[in-house]
Amino acid sequence: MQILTAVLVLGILGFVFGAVLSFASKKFEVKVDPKIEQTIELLPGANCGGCGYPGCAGFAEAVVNKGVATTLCPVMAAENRKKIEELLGLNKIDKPDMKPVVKAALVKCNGLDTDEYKKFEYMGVPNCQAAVLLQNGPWLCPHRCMGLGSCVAACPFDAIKIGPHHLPEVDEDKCVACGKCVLACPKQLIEMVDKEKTVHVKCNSTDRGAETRKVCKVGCIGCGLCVKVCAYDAIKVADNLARIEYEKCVGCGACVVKCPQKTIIMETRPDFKGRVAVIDEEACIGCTICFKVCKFSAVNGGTPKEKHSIIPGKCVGCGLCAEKCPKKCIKMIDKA
Amino acid sequence: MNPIQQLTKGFWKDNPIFVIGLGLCPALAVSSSLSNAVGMGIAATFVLIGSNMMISLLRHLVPSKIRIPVYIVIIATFVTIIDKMIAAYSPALSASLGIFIPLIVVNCIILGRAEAFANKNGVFDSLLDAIGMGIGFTIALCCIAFFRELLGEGKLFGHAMPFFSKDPALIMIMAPGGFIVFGLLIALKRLMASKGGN
Amino acid sequence: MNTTTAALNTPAHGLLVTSSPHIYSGLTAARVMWDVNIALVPALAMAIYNFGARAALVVLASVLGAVLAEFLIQKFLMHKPVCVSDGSAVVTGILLAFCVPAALPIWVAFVGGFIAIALGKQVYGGLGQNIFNPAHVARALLLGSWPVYMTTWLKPGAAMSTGAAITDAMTCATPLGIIKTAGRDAELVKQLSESGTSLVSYVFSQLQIGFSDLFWGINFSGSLGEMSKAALLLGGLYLLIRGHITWHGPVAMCATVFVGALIFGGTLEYAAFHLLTGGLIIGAFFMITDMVTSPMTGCGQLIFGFGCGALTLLIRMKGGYPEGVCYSILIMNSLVPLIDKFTMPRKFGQVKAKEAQA
Amino acid sequence: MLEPKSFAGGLHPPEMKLTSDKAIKNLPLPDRVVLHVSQHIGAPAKPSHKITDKVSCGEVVAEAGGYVSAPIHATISGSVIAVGNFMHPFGVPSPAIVIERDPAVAEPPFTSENGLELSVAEIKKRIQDSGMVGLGGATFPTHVKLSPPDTKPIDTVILNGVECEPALTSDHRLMLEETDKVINGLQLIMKALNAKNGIIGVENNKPDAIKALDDKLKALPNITVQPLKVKYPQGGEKQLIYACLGREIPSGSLPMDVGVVVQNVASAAAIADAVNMKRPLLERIVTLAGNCVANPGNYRVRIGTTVCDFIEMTGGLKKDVPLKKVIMGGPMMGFALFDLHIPIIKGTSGVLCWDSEEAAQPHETSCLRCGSCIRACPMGLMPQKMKQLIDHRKWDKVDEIGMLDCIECGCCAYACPSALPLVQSFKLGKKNVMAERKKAPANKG
Amino acid sequence: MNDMLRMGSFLFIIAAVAGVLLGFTEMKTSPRILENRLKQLEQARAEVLPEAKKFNDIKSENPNEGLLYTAGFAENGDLAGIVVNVAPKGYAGPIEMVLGLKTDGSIAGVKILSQKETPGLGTKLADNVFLAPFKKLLQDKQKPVFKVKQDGGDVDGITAATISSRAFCVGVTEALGTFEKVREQLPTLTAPTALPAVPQSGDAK
Amino acid sequence: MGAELIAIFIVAIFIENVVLSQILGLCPFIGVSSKIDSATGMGFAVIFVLLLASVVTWSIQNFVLVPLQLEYLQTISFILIIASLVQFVEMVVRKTAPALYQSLGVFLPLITTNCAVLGISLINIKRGYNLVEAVANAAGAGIGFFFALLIMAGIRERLDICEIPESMKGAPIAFITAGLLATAFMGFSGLV
Repeated sequence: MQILTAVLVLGILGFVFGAVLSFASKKFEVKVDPKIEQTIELLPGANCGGCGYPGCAGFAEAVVNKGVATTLCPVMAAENRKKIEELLGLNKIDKPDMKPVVKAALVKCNGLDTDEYKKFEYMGVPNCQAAVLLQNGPWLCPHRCMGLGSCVAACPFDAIKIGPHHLPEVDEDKCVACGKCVLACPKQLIEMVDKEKTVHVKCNSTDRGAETRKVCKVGCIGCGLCVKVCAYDAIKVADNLARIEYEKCVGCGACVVKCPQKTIIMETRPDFKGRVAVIDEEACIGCTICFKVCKFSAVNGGTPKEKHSIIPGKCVGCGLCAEKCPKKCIKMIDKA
Repeated sequence: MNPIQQLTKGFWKDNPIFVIGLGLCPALAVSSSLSNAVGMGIAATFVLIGSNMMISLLRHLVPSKIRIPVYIVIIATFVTIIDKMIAAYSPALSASLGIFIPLIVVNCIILGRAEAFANKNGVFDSLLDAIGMGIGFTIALCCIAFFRELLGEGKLFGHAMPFFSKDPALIMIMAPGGFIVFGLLIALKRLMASKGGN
Repeated sequence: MNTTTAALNTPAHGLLVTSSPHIYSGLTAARVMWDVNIALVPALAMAIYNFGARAALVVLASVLGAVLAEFLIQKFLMHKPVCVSDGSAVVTGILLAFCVPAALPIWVAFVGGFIAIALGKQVYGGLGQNIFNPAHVARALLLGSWPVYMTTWLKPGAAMSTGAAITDAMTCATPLGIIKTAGRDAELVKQLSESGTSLVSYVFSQLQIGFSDLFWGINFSGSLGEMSKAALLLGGLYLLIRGHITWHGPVAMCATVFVGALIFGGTLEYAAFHLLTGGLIIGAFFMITDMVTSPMTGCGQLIFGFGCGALTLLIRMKGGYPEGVCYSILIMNSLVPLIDKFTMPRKFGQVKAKEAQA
Repeated sequence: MLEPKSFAGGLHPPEMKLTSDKAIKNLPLPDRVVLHVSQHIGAPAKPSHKITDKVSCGEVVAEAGGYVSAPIHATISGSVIAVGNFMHPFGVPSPAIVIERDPAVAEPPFTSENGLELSVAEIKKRIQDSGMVGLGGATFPTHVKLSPPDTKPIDTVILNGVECEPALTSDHRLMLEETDKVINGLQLIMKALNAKNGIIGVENNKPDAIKALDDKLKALPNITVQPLKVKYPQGGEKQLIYACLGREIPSGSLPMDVGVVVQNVASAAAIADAVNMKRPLLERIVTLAGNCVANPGNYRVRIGTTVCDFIEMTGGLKKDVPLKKVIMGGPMMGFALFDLHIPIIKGTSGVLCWDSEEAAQPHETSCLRCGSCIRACPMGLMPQKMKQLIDHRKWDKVDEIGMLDCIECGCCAYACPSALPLVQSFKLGKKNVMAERKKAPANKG
Repeated sequence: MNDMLRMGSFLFIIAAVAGVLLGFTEMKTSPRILENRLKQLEQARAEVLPEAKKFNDIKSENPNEGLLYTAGFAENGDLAGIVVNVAPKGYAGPIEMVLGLKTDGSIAGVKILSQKETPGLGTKLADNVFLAPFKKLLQDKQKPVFKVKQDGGDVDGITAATISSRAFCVGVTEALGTFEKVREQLPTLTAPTALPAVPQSGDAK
Repeated sequence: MGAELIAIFIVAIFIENVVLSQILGLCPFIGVSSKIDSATGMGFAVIFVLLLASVVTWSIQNFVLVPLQLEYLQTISFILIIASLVQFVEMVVRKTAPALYQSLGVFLPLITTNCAVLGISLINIKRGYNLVEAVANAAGAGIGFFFALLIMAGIRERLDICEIPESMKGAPIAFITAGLLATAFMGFSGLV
């Protein structure tokens, strides 16, 4: 008997509340697209703003409602991206070229930390922007990295640290190219570059060579030697500054060797001394292709069937011949 | 995630109290002695296991609009059962835990696990999760209670400890002591985590 | 470019470049803190006069605890430069010692000093960051932890050495303690009102003292540094003259207690009694003027002082504790962020702008 | 004489006015001047000469770059020896024209006439042509200030003779020695603006200047001298207007919104020359002071003279006192130089050469929340809170509590017992707040 | 509407199942809980009035007032004394205590049931630190004055917990007052034949 | 009668402050106390729910459970009522005041698990309050909660721009502050 009353009382309570709630849920319904909620769950939730929208929730809304590409989010794991696209029915649409390019931040300054290149010892708010406000910063070069770590503070992924010479160092494994550091840098020294690319111009000075030379040992003077040595036409000098067109650059390192200021560096190999082509004479059939492609007249020959050889003094190590050789008998060898 | 990880994640790494920050009220209110902490831990674990499994079983049946009331009814049932059991078999514990036994109903851990885990996972996983979280809850409670009882009463499980029992700092068994010990413990946990991480 | 103009761009090394302004008032945080220490010396002298070497020992233990905590935490936990020399830990240590009884076991004083800095200050990141007055945080925690020690009052002159046990003969009640117990005893109140003696004169007769004793801080018992109002006022005056504190807080707090006691107690005698007993003066001049834990504007400090005074009186007259200064200041400390928020100074040109919009 | 008036907040730093009894000395012409194209607020001027061009003193070498801009004149006769980037006093290499003096070419003479008889348009044109900018330091082109929109009639012109910056005395000497010119300049400005009243605000620590002006002004009932309390920053535009007239400029507005135009006394004197003699802005009075200087004093010097030449011409530095800090402007708002090969520009009111004792920099410690900064702030702001918000990059919140109202006067930092770099923080804060404000509408859209 | 019914009935079912479970639990546990409570009560009574073996609740004629006192009877059916519940106002709320009084009005025993005094101070009321001297006082002195020594009585108060100590004395005095009031009717009481009923709600106000 | 009600009310606000002394409702106390605005919203929501809940639970207890001898269903029926009530309120707020809903975010549904609401309802019954007393107690508790939340929010807004040690940021410092606040509130003990 007692159990029966319990069952009845609880049951009636339950029924009433269930009914009232379902009534209320109709009456006071606010439409929230379930897709948005699901998308939010799949997003990383770092709220880094790398996508350009206010936080992950804002991005989710944009993705669902405005059809914004999910690739805008630089952080998201590939499987989650797939899930979102599935959720929104996007995977049916053909997007063959949407392979996300994995980029990382690059700091375009390699300035040295010697008194010679300093205006004064900076004391004050430890913030690059603030330093710029005080006599345009403590460095003589007006383009020099302040080295006070505003980019470090801005990075939500702990991917930047200040290294030697007060220059920031980017940990490419951690960097997701969200772009916060780009905005934080008052000198606009940071650029997003493909992680695979290893050859960079570490300078952003547009001053004339003579002026740059006075304030920096390793600044780009716009001499154009790199342009001449590049077999791939991947470097341009404008406003006294060499700039690499990364889509053309193959990372041969010819410019690195040639650069008189050591402004251009090969990231992975600081001790890079350059390469030279060596022809395996036994395999060479004398097809003259290497002779024809070489832009530096560094290949002996030209007569068909005659075995080729490389003139070491002229070869810049661009590797064009090695790439084109049909017999694959040209090897690129590091100089000592 | 293998079953062992599923079970042990709640012990320390994802400890419901120190890391996730759920179920704080009982953590502070009944942690003034170790025996209370253990009693509360067992009660909560029982409810957690029961409700997690039940909700996991029913997860496909419950209409989402009334899922919260349904969860609560299920949880409340288990809570009432354990409440009555404790009252019947351990009246002293029942007296010292007071209204915090019925308040297990609203312990965020239980509802939180129901909503975040049992709602989405199978029965076995939910069971493991419940046991892990329950043990984690008990561990956290005992950690807090250890310091509070030792410093506040100079005792452990009611047994006087030499040195500490002479002039215990009474504030530790009162509300402020609970807050302070808890705050310092989370900070300590974080310090350890960051040291470990590096 | 010829050489003459090129010379114009050659830097001259070694010049100091900083942001404006280039001159400073010369006031430093350390100087403020050491000035507070100086201001506390008269009260310290009175404490030693009353309780002998024991007073010095308690102060020393508390200061030692505070300084040690500051040093250890800054050095080993925060890995920050150690700034014990700025004197702020010393101030906290002395202030804590000033609101505990002289008979407090030395180790309790040491622990108090330690937790004052550790829990009251360093958890928040050190100087300038804390919400609550560290000395009062420690006092409240000590009172909660060791209430017996914290309410065993040594009779002045009953010199007590380090290890000696306290006997009943060496202790006595404080004026506030007596008035609290007397006020709770319905029978006694009835007797007194029948015989026409006021509560205050009952207290005075019990302790055989008068107002002048209260003012000079002799012949009765209380916390170490709270006894001599004269010495505290001297120190307060010094701080006022040095410009380290403003009149707002102290005046508001004292006035609130005085006027409140006058209204609710009815007599001038009662009001004066509340003004001159307990930790009111030290609280008003040294605790609520603590820059870190009080509102920043004059208006805010008036509100703050009023709140401290009102709560002090409430606890003294209605609450469970005989003395309410410590708790009232802690409670008001917690309200400081809100007070600050609502007493923002008026921006120059602010009102006009609103009018213009309207 | 009127009662001294003032404003709320502010403070009283040591006056350090050791050169107030040093009469203005005319310096010889420099051998070389460096004329930066941006010596004023607004668009930089455009250089109109090439290397080797001959120029004569007073000739325009750079045309105004727009309406809010001012032309640059050659301040010596000679030839252009360089056009390119030279270090600007702000620390940025920026375009400048360098002229080397040709001793053979004499200064062209300037004839004088009574400017008050000219038409308003002519007065304004002459001022504009003279390259006149506010000489108090803000360097806002004067002709823009003198052409308010018709909807904003100006009733009062205030001449700023406060010179509240410690150590500077150039305006003080100018008022004493060229009283007539100052008053004449004020009359010209009033005529240009059709303003009825003129007030010359002078701080009470210059009784001789007040008396000199008062004596001359007896005949001019619509112009008065207003003695002001000695308090920094009494010379701030908003503070000065409030003190003189009791008018409060609404946050974000300009003096013209309350019917007032403020000009510096030095500008007024230069305006008199520009209108009466058609003489462009060639020189200014600069106070040279500091322990390291051999002959501190007030000097009339050609604009474009480098600081080292300037110091050399006055007699150089003391040999036995090592130079630690060089400040262009006053100690409160001036900026420190890292290099002396930098030219004096139109807004340079003083050069201070300090030894290490004068330049002593207190060590930064934690904020005590003492409220000194709040009491000192003449704008009624909360510097302490603003600093915290800036440190935590909360630009929206710092905007809310009035970041852009900060006038960077430095009172807060002067008063701060913890030596926090408040002013630098606020410069940073203002920059970011303005950037955020620009961004904000874009986000909404 | 359909939805409403569906949800309502779902909750109905869940709640009904819960009801069954709970009803079942209640059935199983309630006798034991009752027993526990009885035991507790008896224990308390036995502790404060050791001579009595049977008890009889005496209620006021005014139904609003509830329990007045409990009469205790020895094995042989003679009145052994009475048990009085009092709840004087302590430092932080009522101190619930139970006193056993012998037929001559002397105190047979005291027990603190519940209290909210400051831990470590007022809570010492329930400790031997306080109760032992108190019991000694009861043995040593014929007619002790139940006031704290500070107030001129005979009871050793707890240091720094005067208010709690005083409240204890007030409770004792109150219990003695109750005894005086009912003294006349005591001889008329008779021992009960069955076990006394236990109040349903354990927390008597 | 009146005095007793006032006593219950005052005690509930200060002496037995629901958060600082009874340690109830900590999750929202820590969760929603980072901004004054949302703390205010949450405070009002809790006051409202507390009042409503204590009236309804009291009625259920005294008009349904006690007559039917079903006291053992107390916990389950109370929580069911409170949960439904909160969800109902949530829906209404979401519809009628979207801004408030936004600022409270996930915490509105979490009022269900605010043990203060259930705790106060249970305490009302345990102490045998009549309806008016129960309402006074609930109002006091709600205001006490609001008060504590507001103070905490003020403090945390300030701490937000302070140099808190890294390991102390967030919850740890909030708890220690709450502990010190609770210590301060001990000053109120014995007030009534």
